Amino acid sequence: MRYSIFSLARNALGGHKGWTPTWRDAEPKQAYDILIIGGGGHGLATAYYLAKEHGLTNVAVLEKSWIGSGNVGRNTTIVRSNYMLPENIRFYEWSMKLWEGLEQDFNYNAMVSQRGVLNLYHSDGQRDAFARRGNAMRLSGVDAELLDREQVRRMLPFLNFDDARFPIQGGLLQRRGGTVRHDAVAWGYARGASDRGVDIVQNCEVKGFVVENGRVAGVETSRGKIHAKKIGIAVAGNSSRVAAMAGLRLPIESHVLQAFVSEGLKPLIPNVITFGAGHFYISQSDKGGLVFGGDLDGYKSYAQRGNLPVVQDVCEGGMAIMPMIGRLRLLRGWGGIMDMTMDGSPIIDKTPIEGLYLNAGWCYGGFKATPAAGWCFAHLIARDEPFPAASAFRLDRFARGAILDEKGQGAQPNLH
Amino acid sequence: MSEAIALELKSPFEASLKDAGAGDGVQVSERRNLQMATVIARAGNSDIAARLKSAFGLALLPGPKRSAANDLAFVATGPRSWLALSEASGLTPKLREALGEAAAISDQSSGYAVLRLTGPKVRATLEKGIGVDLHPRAFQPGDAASTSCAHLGVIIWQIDAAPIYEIAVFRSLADSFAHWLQESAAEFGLRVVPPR
Amino acid sequence: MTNSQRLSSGGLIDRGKPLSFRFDGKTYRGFAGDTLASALLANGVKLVGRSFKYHRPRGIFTTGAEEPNALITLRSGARREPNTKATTVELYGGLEATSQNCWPSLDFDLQAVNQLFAPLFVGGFYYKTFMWPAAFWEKVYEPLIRRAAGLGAASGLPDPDRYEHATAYCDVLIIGAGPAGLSAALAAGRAGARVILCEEDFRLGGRLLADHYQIDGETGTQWAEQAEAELTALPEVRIFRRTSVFGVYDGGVYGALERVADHLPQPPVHQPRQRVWQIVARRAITAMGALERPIVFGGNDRPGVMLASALRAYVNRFAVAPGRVALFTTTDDGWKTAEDLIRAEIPIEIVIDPRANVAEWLMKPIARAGTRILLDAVVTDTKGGRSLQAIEVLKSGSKLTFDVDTLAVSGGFNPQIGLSTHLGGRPRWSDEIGAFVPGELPSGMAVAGAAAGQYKLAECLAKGAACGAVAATDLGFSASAQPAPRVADEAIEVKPLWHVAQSRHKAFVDLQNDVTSKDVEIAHREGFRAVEHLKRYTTLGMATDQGKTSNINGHALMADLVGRAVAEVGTTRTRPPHVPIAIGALAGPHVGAHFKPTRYPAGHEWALANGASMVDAGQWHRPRWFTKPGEKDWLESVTREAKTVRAAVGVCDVSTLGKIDIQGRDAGIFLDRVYVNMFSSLAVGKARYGLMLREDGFVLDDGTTARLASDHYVMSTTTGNAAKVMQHLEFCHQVHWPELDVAMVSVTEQWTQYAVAGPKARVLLQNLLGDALDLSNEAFPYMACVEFTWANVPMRLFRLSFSGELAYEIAVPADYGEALLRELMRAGASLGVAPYGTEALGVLRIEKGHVSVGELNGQTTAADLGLGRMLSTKKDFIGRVLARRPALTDPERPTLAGFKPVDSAQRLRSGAHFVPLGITPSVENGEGYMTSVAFSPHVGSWIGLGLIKRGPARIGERVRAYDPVRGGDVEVEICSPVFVDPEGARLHV
Amino acid sequence: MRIPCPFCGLRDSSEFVTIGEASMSRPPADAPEAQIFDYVYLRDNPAGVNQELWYHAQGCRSWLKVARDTRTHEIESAVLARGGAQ
Ligand SMILES: Cc1cc2nc3c(=O)[nH]c(=O)nc-3n(C[C@H](O)[C@H](O)[C@H](O)COP(=O)(O)OP(=O)(O)OC[C@H]3O[C@@H](n4cnc5c(N)ncnc54)[C@H](O)[C@@H]3O)c2cc1C
Ligand SMILES: NC(=O)c1ccc[n+]([C@@H]2O[C@H](COP(=O)([O-])OP(=O)(O)OC[C@H]3O[C@@H](n4cnc5c(N)ncnc54)[C@H](O)[C@@H]3O)[C@@H](O)[C@H]2O)c1
Ligand SMILES: Cc1cc2nc3c(=O)[nH]c(=O)nc-3n(C[C@H](O)[C@H](O)[C@H](O)COP(=O)(O)O)c2cc1C
Ligand SMILES: [Zn+2]
Repeated sequence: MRYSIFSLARNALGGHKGWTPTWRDAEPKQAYDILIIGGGGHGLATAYYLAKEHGLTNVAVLEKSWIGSGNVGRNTTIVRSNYMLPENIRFYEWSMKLWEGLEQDFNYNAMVSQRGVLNLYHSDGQRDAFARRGNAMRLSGVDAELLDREQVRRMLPFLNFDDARFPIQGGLLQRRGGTVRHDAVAWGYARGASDRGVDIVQNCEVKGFVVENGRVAGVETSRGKIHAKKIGIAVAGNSSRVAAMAGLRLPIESHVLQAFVSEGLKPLIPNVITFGAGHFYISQSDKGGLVFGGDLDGYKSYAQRGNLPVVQDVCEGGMAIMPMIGRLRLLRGWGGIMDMTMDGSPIIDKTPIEGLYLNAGWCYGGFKATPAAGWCFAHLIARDEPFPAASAFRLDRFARGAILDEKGQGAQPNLH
Repeated sequence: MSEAIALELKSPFEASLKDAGAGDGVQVSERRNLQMATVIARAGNSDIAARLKSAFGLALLPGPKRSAANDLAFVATGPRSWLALSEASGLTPKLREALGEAAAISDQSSGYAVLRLTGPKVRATLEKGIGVDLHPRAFQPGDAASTSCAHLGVIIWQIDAAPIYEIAVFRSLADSFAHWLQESAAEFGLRVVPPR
Repeated sequence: MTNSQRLSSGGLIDRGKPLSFRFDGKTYRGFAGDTLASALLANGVKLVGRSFKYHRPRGIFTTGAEEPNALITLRSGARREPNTKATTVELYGGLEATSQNCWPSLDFDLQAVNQLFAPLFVGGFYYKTFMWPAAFWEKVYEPLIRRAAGLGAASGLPDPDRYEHATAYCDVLIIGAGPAGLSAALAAGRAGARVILCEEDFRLGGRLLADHYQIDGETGTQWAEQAEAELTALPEVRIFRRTSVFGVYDGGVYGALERVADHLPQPPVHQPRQRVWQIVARRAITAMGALERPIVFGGNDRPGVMLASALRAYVNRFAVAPGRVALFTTTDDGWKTAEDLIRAEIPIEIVIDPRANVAEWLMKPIARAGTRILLDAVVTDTKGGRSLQAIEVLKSGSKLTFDVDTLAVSGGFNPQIGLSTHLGGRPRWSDEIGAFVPGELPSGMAVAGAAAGQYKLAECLAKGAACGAVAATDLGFSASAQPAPRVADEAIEVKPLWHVAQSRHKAFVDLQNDVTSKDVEIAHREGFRAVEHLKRYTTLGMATDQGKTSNINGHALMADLVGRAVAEVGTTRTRPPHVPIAIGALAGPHVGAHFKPTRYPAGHEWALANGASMVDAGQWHRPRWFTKPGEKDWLESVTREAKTVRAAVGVCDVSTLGKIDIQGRDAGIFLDRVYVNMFSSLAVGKARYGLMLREDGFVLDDGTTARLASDHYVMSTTTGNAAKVMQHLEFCHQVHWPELDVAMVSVTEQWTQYAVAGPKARVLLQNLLGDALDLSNEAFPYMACVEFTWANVPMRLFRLSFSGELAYEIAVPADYGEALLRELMRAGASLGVAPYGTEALGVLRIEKGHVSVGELNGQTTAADLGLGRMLSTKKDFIGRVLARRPALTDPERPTLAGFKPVDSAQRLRSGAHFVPLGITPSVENGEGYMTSVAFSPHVGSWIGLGLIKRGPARIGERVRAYDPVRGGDVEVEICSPVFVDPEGARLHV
Repeated sequence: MRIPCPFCGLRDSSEFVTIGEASMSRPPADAPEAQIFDYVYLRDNPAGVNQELWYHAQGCRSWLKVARDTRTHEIESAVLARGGAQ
């Protein structure tokens, strides 16, 4: 069913009795051409683009829980392409472009809101590092502006300009960056894929691989064995666990990242803002909640929840730049499991096992990647060659030393 | 110029430690002219205790404890390290002489700033910064802990059940520590008493 | 302004302490002991807010933190607190509250027209529309949606109040001071355990304050008072009133918020507004009670409809007298409301119970009072404008209407399972009480009382005491058995009724987020059937009450729709905080200038007194430059300072660099392993520049390390990496090579260190030290070091140079740091000495081509920095192997070079990218970037260091330094990174 | 989370930093490059009990080997990485 104000009005007249499921809740078949493991943003987008761009529809997405239950349903919704390394800029900018046309493309309003992302800087050194980044973006044709203190003050007068420990000196602004309604991305892709024939199978946990002669042949799941010629892994925080079923060790650790939402408020914070001298970033959802987060808890975890010190650290960061939020209340906090790589950049590649493909290592930045990750992963699976925008995200880059370390932290995942 | 010059000593809390609030809940004094040194046991040498015993009559307790004899105190800061404190001069050479190969000794007389805290509300104040249980059932005279207090690394030990505590912080952080102390103790009243 | 709806006697309010307050500009009066909600009700105020989506009039629904409706904005100005639940606000004199989400007024809210469009605004409508034309979303639709969103408005002003953090320890933490919690506290406290009892209310007692109970022949309130008195007298029991436990964390850590001053107009001097406690408990007992749940029927949101147990609390505890009351109950407990109203001589018109059979003894007293009873009947709809006027009841197929202004609803109770599930444990369904009860508990936690589904008072008291005793004995205390208090048992039968299907009008499931039963049906139709999907699609349970009154009904409705049991459908995950917590409280005391500690070097005050501007270097404050009278800008000061060093002598505080004492027989071997170059071969009395890699082959840090004795080195690190390097060294020692005889400790704080640099540096030091040391080039050459005593103070002198001039670094114990600085300046006065700051330091090192933070950014290799030859081939060291990976040794990597503008008047900026001349800059032809720049008085123009492909091979070539974000585009010439004295002659004079 | 430091006792995890798995130790100098690569880059990353390295940065400055369950955060044991008791 095509969505529009007219379909809405028509259904309203009919007491909303006419709506049909947004996606089919499919029973798994015994065999498919392609299986995608993981019904998160990336898995669903991959299925969508396999169907839409490559005409491959004998595809199933296997999700161990309900779709969107992973990180796509628990991120802070920020999308941007303000990276420093050309390989990353190229990929995330491709994603930005896809975001910009997404809603018309899949006929679902995911509320892509290009309200601007502002990264504050607090020292000359940081300013120059941001200049380096902004210039790299501009060289790649991506919008970037370096604001000074007065420009930031005019834009966001409520920030702490008066008694800050690390005074705000300015910021790097990407106006095209912003937020997207996270759940709707999963639902929209699921709907688009399902409409084109893809089976979305929920409550179906992959528990092992069937490998025959060095080639994948299918998976063991909580709902039985399913055969397939090609299998794509897109399980984010669970990448190591699933890869281990195929005997692979990855350059990944799973860490917990918390996020928080405040009670609903009238519009207060117009953009996405990040603190440069502490761990804090914030935006306001269209519903009115301030959505914010900060650093990883720092330890490995599969528990989807964190601890109090980081809650306090994040709020401290928030008060440091915007002391007006002191009396606003934190309503809920939650955690997600991040597939943190050794250089902080992702992996979209074939694995040593034929027919098995890997999309992983998104750290805390993979939501913004969703369209491009789906696009590029679908391309890789369908054509067995990388899509150019993702050609640097290879597994062997660590062995070669061609690492993509934006922060210069080295092989320590919790510092990226 | 030359030997005639005497360098003036400036203690870290000189400028920053001030009274706060009304009342006498907490009394604080700075321990000035303290000699301090880090003592780290060197590999293969486990006779530090024996040497301390014979040189100073100090019985070194295992674990996170303060061991003292006369003027000399050893506050354990880690499995093989201590902060030695004394008011008499020449601490570092004395320790080097007594411990020889057994330990590495580094002068820290200026490295730390040390406060002594007491008063009926001292625990109520410290629990606003220190995450270690200072209740008498858990922490007693002779106990020590290396921990953090309001974002600052500290070493704390208890001198007396009164209670009297001493806290060492890195010198450069004295102002920040004083600020925290004043804010936290103000509701009970903080009095600066003459240094000892 | 009278308390028109107040009983003349009874209740726990203090009629001797009247308090006046304002709501929406009107003045009212309440009493000490009131909440804002009870005071409003006592004043006959029923309409207090508007709902989120449809702007429907809303009143007071509950008595606690579960309140979905009565959200107001408390206080004004910078202390404004939007979305405050009137039910949780303790009344104080002068309180000021305003309604929210309405315009122009609460009574007449224009956005109530939204109700007309309600047929369109169903769950999830926005996903289906607002897509065309594409440009409209950003410009038209989204701004409209955003404006409509949210409830209260923030002040936009900095919060003026202070917050504290504190840690408390206990053997047994008890959460909730109702009968169960009080009994638990008494049992554990009497056994001698350290007990903390947290109660979010300002008065202990829980439901004992709200219901009529007899315990051991006393009223429940009296019993609670006695328990409180006994607990207060126990030395190891701490009672935290006005304190909500909001979260359970790993290892027995509980978060609690103490509202220290929220019941006052503003915090008293030296008192925080609130305090967040981190409670470390060996055992915990949650005794948080149960929350009553509503029934979903048409118009169930109208002001005047409230929970039956809440109405009872308003009558019994707050002496509020409602008007004409009806009761709609599907539980035995609901009947107690009727009983209590009758006891308070408040007429109750009718009791409606959908059950066909209700115990005689429950009905008898009600019937006797003349109240009509309708069994096997349901309320289908309500009528009224801004408050309830009538209800429609369906009984045996016929519709009856009753004029009432208050409808008490009792749909059963839900144990407060919140905290018990914070660590991920799933609740368990109990058929007996028709509710979820705590399932697998976090270790060390027990649940008692109504929170565990134990609804009988006797059971609450007994189980509470048992839990308290078990916790104490588990921990080695001996608890003596106490006789159980005598109480009359109560009936608890409940027959869940989730939804009155015969309702014609909107029946609300989530009152705050305006989620109706119809929305649940739509979600079902569209496939959002998992409860977590239902939540996200309809926003059920996502409001400020987190579904405390709504989730179960929504989930039960979905269970009906999918034809499964509630237990199978399950419930959504609860998360901390259990109640919303002010962000300022979670942030704590470290705000403003105290966000992070500040470290001051010993010479700080001297520097301030001598015109220094300061800069943050990590947590340190360092002088950046010293302004002399008449200097017009920073560049003039910095240039003067740099020139002084090159021509005469300057003094710079370098104390912030990390200093690590490394001692032991194996210290040299250890350093050989952590540095790329050799240190075991360094002569005593000498220093050497060292470079450290990470294990992945990239540069970690650099610095000079001096050998003071055969078994004693002192290492220096960069300011920013001091802690990181210390951690790394400890790691290498403790984890990799514990067998080495090496001991290390940071002595950064012990030593204040000044660089004395410039051709006259030696003279200055000779002036100062006299013949204490022979400073001649022969006796004390470049890279020499010595420990000595001067003026009875132990000192260290190093002949090091970052500036490229004849230079020394002199170190003294920090207590003498300021004194030495004064002496240095005095000794140099006749030589024209000047203090210099980090900017001039930067100028001098860039002129000399020394790398620093700009180049040591974690992305560079030794070879990138022109230091590749330092990597020893004679030994293993951290990073050796992986530094050889192909991409790290690629000759095309950007490598360190110097840069000069072709037009010497042009300014350089770091962060600019290098691109070839004459072609359009693009990412493909980017060749590297500028890492550091300075205005060089020596060269007479701006100069820079940067990393550019094959840098050293391209000296003399010109490229563009392209800086579009700052509008810069400068033609530069690649040159040697050493601009001054490339032969190093000046170092050796 | 509370870490049982063998020297200091139970302390809040915020006093510590962790750098991940302790399952593999640094290969000797003559080990093949692949082994060093494994050590630096590859992780088991198990869901379950995990041996990991924690540093008591705001305490006794010891590196600890901690056995911790990544699903529950429960800690089975903690010992000094360098071996020995205190
Ligand atoms: C708190 C937080 C904030 C974040 N903020 C941002 C942000 O602002 N911007 C941004 O760009 N990114 C952000 N991220 C990161 C982003 O959410 C993730 O990188 C991204 O969502 C990961 O891709 P995904 O959507 O496919 O993952 P997921 O949604 O996690 O999908 C993986 C799916 O695989 C399923 N699965 C796992 N194992 C199995 C199995 N064995 N069998 C079947 N199914 C399985 C899981 O149940 C899950 O549904 C944030 C993440 C978190 C947690
Ligand atoms: N007959 C029935 O159907 C029925 C049902 C439920 C309850 N009850 C009655 O209610 C009473 C239950 O006693 P109880 O002691 O279990 O509960 P209670 O409701 O009397 O007390 C719970 C207390 O916990 C406090 N609290 C809740 N959450 C808190 C938090 N996070 N932090 C701090 N404090 C918190 C509340 O303010 C309250 O004072 C009994 O009298 C019982 O008979 C009866
Ligand atoms: C962008 C964003 C906004 C959210 N807004 C709300 C909100 O307004 N109210 C709410 O209760 N939860 C909100 N949540 C949190 C969810 O309720 C939920 O906690 C989160 O999706 C993680 O799922 P879990 O808690 O079920 O594990 C939001 C989550 C995200 C990612
Ligand atoms: Zn420790």
